[in-house]
Amino acid sequence: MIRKELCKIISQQEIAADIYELTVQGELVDQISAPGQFVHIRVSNGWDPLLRRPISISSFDKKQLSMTMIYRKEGKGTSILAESGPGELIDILGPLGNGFPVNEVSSGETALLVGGGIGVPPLYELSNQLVAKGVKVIHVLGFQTEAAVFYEKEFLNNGETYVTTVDGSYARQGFVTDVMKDLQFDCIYTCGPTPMLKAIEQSYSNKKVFLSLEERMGCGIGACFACVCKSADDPTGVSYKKVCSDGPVFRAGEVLI
Amino acid sequence: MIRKELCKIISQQEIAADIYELTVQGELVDQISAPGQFVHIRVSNGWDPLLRRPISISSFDKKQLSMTMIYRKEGKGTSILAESGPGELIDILGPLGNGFPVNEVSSGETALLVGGGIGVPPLYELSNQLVAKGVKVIHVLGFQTEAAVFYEKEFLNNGETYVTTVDGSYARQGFVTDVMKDLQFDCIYTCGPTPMLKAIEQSYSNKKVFLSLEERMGCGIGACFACVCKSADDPTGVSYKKVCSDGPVFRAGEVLI
Amino acid sequence: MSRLNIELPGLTLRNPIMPASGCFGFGREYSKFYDLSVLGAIMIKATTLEPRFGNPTPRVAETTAGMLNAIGLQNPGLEKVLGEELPWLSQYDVPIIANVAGSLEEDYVEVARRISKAPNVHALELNISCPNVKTGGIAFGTIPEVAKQLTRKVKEVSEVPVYVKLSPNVTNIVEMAKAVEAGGADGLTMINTLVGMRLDLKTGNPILANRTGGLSGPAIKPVAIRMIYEVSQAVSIPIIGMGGIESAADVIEYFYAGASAVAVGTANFVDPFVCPTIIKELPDLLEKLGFEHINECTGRSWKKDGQLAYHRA
Amino acid sequence: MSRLNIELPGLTLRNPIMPASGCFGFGREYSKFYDLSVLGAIMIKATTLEPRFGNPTPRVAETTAGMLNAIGLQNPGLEKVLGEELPWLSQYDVPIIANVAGSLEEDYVEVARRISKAPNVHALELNISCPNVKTGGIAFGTIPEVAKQLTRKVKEVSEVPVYVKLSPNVTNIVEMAKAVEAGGADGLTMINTLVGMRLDLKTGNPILANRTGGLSGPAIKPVAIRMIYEVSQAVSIPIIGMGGIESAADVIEYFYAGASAVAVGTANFVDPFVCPTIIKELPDLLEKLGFEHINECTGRSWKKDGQLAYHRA
Ligand SMILES: Cc1cc2nc3c(=O)[nH]c(=O)nc-3n(C[C@H](O)[C@H](O)[C@H](O)COP(=O)(O)OP(=O)(O)OC[C@H]3O[C@@H](n4cnc5c(N)ncnc54)[C@H](O)[C@@H]3O)c2cc1C
Ligand SMILES: Cc1cc2nc3c(=O)[nH]c(=O)nc-3n(C[C@H](O)[C@H](O)[C@H](O)COP(=O)(O)OP(=O)(O)OC[C@H]3O[C@@H](n4cnc5c(N)ncnc54)[C@H](O)[C@@H]3O)c2cc1C
Ligand SMILES: Cc1cc2nc3c(=O)[nH]c(=O)nc-3n(C[C@H](O)[C@H](O)[C@H](O)COP(=O)(O)O)c2cc1C
Ligand SMILES: Cc1cc2nc3c(=O)[nH]c(=O)nc-3n(C[C@H](O)[C@H](O)[C@H](O)COP(=O)(O)O)c2cc1C
Ligand code: FES
Ligand code: FES
Repeated sequence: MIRKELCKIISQQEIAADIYELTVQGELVDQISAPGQFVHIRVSNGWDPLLRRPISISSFDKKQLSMTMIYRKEGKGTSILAESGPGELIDILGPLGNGFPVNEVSSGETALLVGGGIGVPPLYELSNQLVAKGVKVIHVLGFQTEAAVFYEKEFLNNGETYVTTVDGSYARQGFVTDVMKDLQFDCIYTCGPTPMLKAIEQSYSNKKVFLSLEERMGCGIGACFACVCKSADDPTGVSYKKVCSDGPVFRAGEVLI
Repeated sequence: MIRKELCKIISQQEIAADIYELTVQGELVDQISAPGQFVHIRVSNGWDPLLRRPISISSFDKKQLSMTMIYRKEGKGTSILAESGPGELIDILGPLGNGFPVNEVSSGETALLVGGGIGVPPLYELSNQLVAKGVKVIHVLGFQTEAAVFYEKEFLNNGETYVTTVDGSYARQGFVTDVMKDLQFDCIYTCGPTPMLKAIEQSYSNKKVFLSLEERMGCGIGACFACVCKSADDPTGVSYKKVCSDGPVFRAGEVLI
Repeated sequence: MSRLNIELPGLTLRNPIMPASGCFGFGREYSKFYDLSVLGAIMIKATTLEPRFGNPTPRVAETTAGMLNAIGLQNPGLEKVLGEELPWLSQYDVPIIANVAGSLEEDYVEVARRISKAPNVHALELNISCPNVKTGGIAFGTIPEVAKQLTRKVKEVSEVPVYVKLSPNVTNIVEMAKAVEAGGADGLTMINTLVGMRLDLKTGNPILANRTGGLSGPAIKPVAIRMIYEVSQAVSIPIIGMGGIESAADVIEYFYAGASAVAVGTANFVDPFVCPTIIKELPDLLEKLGFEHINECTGRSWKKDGQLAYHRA
Repeated sequence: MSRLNIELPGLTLRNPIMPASGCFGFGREYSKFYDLSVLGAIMIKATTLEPRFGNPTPRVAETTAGMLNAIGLQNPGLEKVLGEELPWLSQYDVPIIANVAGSLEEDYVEVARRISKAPNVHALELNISCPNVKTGGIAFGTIPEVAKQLTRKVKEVSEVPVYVKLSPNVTNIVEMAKAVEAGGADGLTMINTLVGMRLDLKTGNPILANRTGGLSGPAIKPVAIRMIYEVSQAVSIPIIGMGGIESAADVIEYFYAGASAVAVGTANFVDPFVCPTIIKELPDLLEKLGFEHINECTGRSWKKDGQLAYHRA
C-alpha cells in the first residue's frame, strides 16, 4: 500500500560530486515489495518548488524500517533536499511503481546489472537480493567522470564490477555497452539514460531484458497521465503504460522508449 | 545607509502568545539612527512567500552589533520566521525609514509613550533613549488579552507603566485612551492600530504628537509607491508621503491617517 | 447540523469540495488513500467519443508555484467510461460530474447525450477551454457566439444540468460567461488553465513536447479569484471555482469572490489527502470566522450585507 | 570582449538587463545600493501629463510567488519628470526608456512629444496596458485597431524609437503585436501584469483598495514566455521581455523564447541588488552553455540552427 508519511532523516552525505546518499526511517518501508520501486519526495512545505521529486529506493531494511535513496543534486528541488540533515522530517509518498522482477533469474544463473549515472542506485538493492538468492551478478556501471563515481566498492562486494567513464578519467574509457559485449549472462536489468536503454534493448533483443524508465511526473500514482508511454505492440494507437504505476520497470519490447 | 545583509540569529523565543522576540547580529545595526526605524525581512530563499516583511527594531546595541525585533506570528511569512533558530542566517534589509525624534522633548520634561499590541515594540528603544537623556517617561500599553501582554517589566524599569486589556483579563479593562485622559505630559509618541492613532491625533491636537504608521509595502525603500499617504494639507491633491522612507513616524497633522 | 451541504442544479452535495477534472483520473488511484464518498462530488477526466492517446511526453513541466500540463485529453473513450469507469465509481455515494470534450460540435453532443444518461452522472462539465488540443477547442472557448451555440446544442440532449468550463485566456471573461448563460448553461466552472510555456536551459527547446501547456496551481489563484468576482456579479447561475486551491482558507476566498462550490486540481499531486483534509478543516474555519454555513460566504466581497447568496434564494 | 552588448532601435546597451517600469521609481532609491551605470538601461516610472496621486492604499497584496499592485500610475507629472528626474538621471551613463501613459490619446501624444526630446531618453515605452487605471487604458491595450492608431499618433511626434508595452489580458496577443507593428512600433515590451485579485479572509473584502490589481512576479513567467514565443515568430521588431525574471537562467529562457533584452520588476523589491547580480552572473552562464554572445540565444526555441537572431541581421 502506498503511504504518505513524514519520515525522519537518519543521515545524509555527499558520496560523490553532487551525489547525495539519504537514509530515512518510516513505516512506509514496510510496504516496499521489490527493488526498483521509487518514492515521491516533497522538498518544501510551501509551493516553490511545487511538485514532488521521484527518486528510486537504492536499498532498504525492513527491520530498521529504514531506506536509502541516492540522488544527484541538480535543479531547484534536489538542491533544497540536499540541505536537510539528520533529525529533520521529510514528506515522502511511496513506495511507488513496480520494481525489478527478481524471480526472472534462478539460483545459479547469471544476471547482468547495467547502470548509467544516476540510474545506478536502484540496482544496488536488486544486486543484494539476487545475491541472497544465489544468483551470480555482474555489474557494469557507467559514469561521466571520476568525480561522479559512487558505490563501486558496495557493488564489488556482491560480484564482478566494471566501471566506465565517458571521459576516461577513471577505470575504462567509454560506454557501458562497450563492456557488455564481452560478458556472458542470462538476464539484463538496467537503469540509466534513455539512449543507453535504447542501445541495450536493440542489441539484446534475444535476451531477457528489464529496463527502468524515467519520465516527468505529476502525481506519481497513475492519476494524471503525465508519464505515459506507448505500448510497443500498438505504436500508433491508444494503448499505453504509465511509468509511475505500471513501471518504472518494463520488459524490453513492452513499451516504446 | 541601508544595507542588505545575512544576519545571524542570536536568539529567538516566544515571549507571549504568538509573540516572538528575535535577536540578530549584523553590520547594519551600526547604521541605525533612531528608535522606530524598521527592517525588511526575507523569510524564505524561494518565492513563496515573495515579499519581505516589515518589522520594527525594538532595541539595539551598537557595540554588540545586535538588534532585537518583536513580532506577532500571524500569516505565512511570520510563521516561517518563527521557525528559525540561533545560528541561522536571515536576509535583512535595513535600517529603513525615519524613527521617533527624541529631541522633541528635553531633559526634565515628560513623554507619554502609547503602544497598542504589536505597536509596542518600537517604543522600547525610544523609552530607553529618552530615559538616558533624562526625560521622564510614562508608558500606556494596550493589549487584547492577558496572554498577549509582553515587556511590561522592561517598560516598568524605565518608568510608570499602565497596561490595559480589551477583555479585562489583565490589569485595567479598556483602551489606552481611557488611561491617557488622566495623565500629564509634554509630548506623545505612539504606535499601534490605525483607529487608536486616529483617536489620539484627534484628542490631542493641542499637543506635540508623533505617530508611527503601518502600510502594506512592496520595496520598503521608497521606489514602488505602495505605501503612500496623502499630505494633510492637500487632502484632495497629489502631495504625498511614503510610509517606508518618509515615515513610518510622522508628526500628527502631517499626513492623513 | 452540517455547515457544508450545498444544493446546485443537479447536485446535492454533502460539501462543496471536489477534485478537478484531469487531476483525479476516474478516482481509482485516490480510492486507495481514502473513501471517495467523503467528497462533495468528483469531476472525472475529460471524456471524448473515441479513445485518445493524447500528446507525446514530456507532458508536465514545473513552474514557480505552478505547473504546466499538456496531457492532450488522453482518455479511454466514451464506451469504456460508460462501461467500466462510471460503474466502478457507482460503488461510492458521490455524484459524478462528467467532463465532456471533443473536436467537433457533433462529438460534444454525442458524448453529452450518452454520458448524461449514466445513473451516477449528476451534471456535465462542458470543456470548451482545453488549451492543449489543436483542433476545435480554442474557438469554442474564446468566441462567445460559438460557445453559446455549443452550449445550446448540448443542453438540448443532456438529461442532467450542464456546467460550462470557461477558459481564462480571453480578453473579456464576462462576455463569455453571459454567452453560455444565454445558451442555457445551468452553471459555470472556472477557471481552466492559462496557456504557458517553459524552455529548457540546456537545449533551448520547450520542456513540453507539445511546446505550450496549461498553467495550474497556486500561481493562477489571483487570476481565478478576479474572474469569478467579475462573472458572479454578471450572471445568475452558480459558479464552481478552481485554480490553485490548496487549503480551507483558499476555499473561503473563492466563496467570497462568488463561487458556490470549488474544485481542487494540482494540489492533489502534492498531497493526495488534500480534499479530505480541507473538508475536515472547513467547519472549524467557518466557526472561527463566524459563519453558520458556508453558503453565507458566497459573493461576500461584492454583496451588501444581508443580501442573499444564490443558493439560499 | 563583452558577451552582453546589444543594439536595439535607439538603444546601445552594454547589457540587456534593465529595471522594469514602476519597479524602480526614477532610480534614486536604488542608486544608494549601486552605480546605476552598470545597468543596460532604465525604464522609468510611467509619466502622465499631469501629476497623479494614484489609487488609495492598500496598493499591494501578496500572492503565491507573485504580488498584486494597484499603484494607479502615481507620478509627479511630465513637468517634474522633465525638470527634475531626467536631469538627475543624466549623471549616469545609462540610456533611459520613458514609460508614457495617459487617459486620452492627446495626453499620450503630448507626453511622448515632449519627453522624447529629453537628451537621455533614448526610447519610449508606450504603456497601453496598465490594468489599474479606470479610464482609457483598457481599450488601448485590448483593441488592435485602437492600439495601432495610438501607436501611429505617438510615432508621428516622437523623436526617439517607440516600444509598445503589451497587455497579457487578451485572447490573441499576436493580433495586438501585429497591430502595433503596423502602427509603426519600433519594438515591443511584454508583458505587463495579469489582472488579479485577493480577498481578505477576515473581512471578505478585496485586500487592494482598488479591488483588482496587476499580478507580477515568478508566478506569471510561463505566461510571458509563451506570449513572447508566439509574438516573436509573428513580428519583425525586437522584444524586451519581462515577467518574473529573477536570475540569469530566467534571462536566457526569455532570450530563447524570442526576447532581445529583458526587464526585471518585482524581483527588485525582494533583492535590491538583483539587476547587478544578474549582469555579473550572465557571462559565466553563457560560457557554460557554450554561447559566445547572448544574442545567439534570441529565439532559439523556434529558430533553426544557424538562422540569425534579429539583432545580428
Ligand atoms: C522513477 C524515477 C526514478 C528516479 N530515480 C532517481 C534516483 O534514484 N536518483 C536521482 O538522482 N534521480 C532519479 N530520478 C530523476 C529525478 O527525479 C530528477 O533528477 C529530479 O526530479 C530533478 O529534480 P530537480 O529539483 O533537481 O530539478 P528541477 O529542474 O528543479 O526539476 C523540475 C521538474 O522536472 C522534473 N525532472 C527534472 N529532471 C527529471 C528527470 N530526469 N526525470 C524525471 N523528472 C525530472 C522534476 O521532478 C521537477 O518536476 C528518477 C526519476 C524517475 C522518474
Ligand atoms: C513599518 C512597519 C513596522 C512594523 N513593525 C512590526 C513589528 O514590530 N512587529 C510586528 O509584529 N508587526 C510589525 N508590522 C506589521 C508586520 O509587517 C505584519 O504583521 C507582517 O508583515 C505580516 O506578515 P505575515 O507573514 O504574518 O502575514 P501575511 O498575511 O502572510 O502577509 C501577506 C502580506 O501582507 C503584508 N501585511 C500583512 N499585514 C500587514 C500589516 N499589518 N502591515 C503591513 N503589511 C502587512 C505582509 O507584509 C505581506 O506582504 C510592521 C509593519 C510596518 C509597515
Ligand atoms: C494534469 C492536468 C490535467 C487536466 N485535465 C483536464 C481535463 O481533462 N479537463 C478539464 O476540463 N480540465 C483539466 N485540467 C484543468 C483542471 O481541471 C483545473 O481547471 C486547473 O488545473 C486549475 O485548477 P488547479 O490549479 O487546482 O489545478 C487539468 C489540469 C491538470 C493539472
Ligand atoms: C509596483 C509595480 C508598479 C508598476 N508600475 C508600472 C508602470 O508604471 N508602468 C508600466 O508600464 N508597468 C508597470 N508595472 C509592470 C512592470 O513594469 C512589469 O511589466 C511587470 O511587473 C512584470 O514584471 P515582473 O514580474 O518582473 O515584475 C509595475 C509593476 C509593479 C509590480
Ligand atoms: S505521474 Fe501521474 S500518471 Fe504517472
Ligand atoms: S514600500 Fe515601496 S515606496 Fe514604500
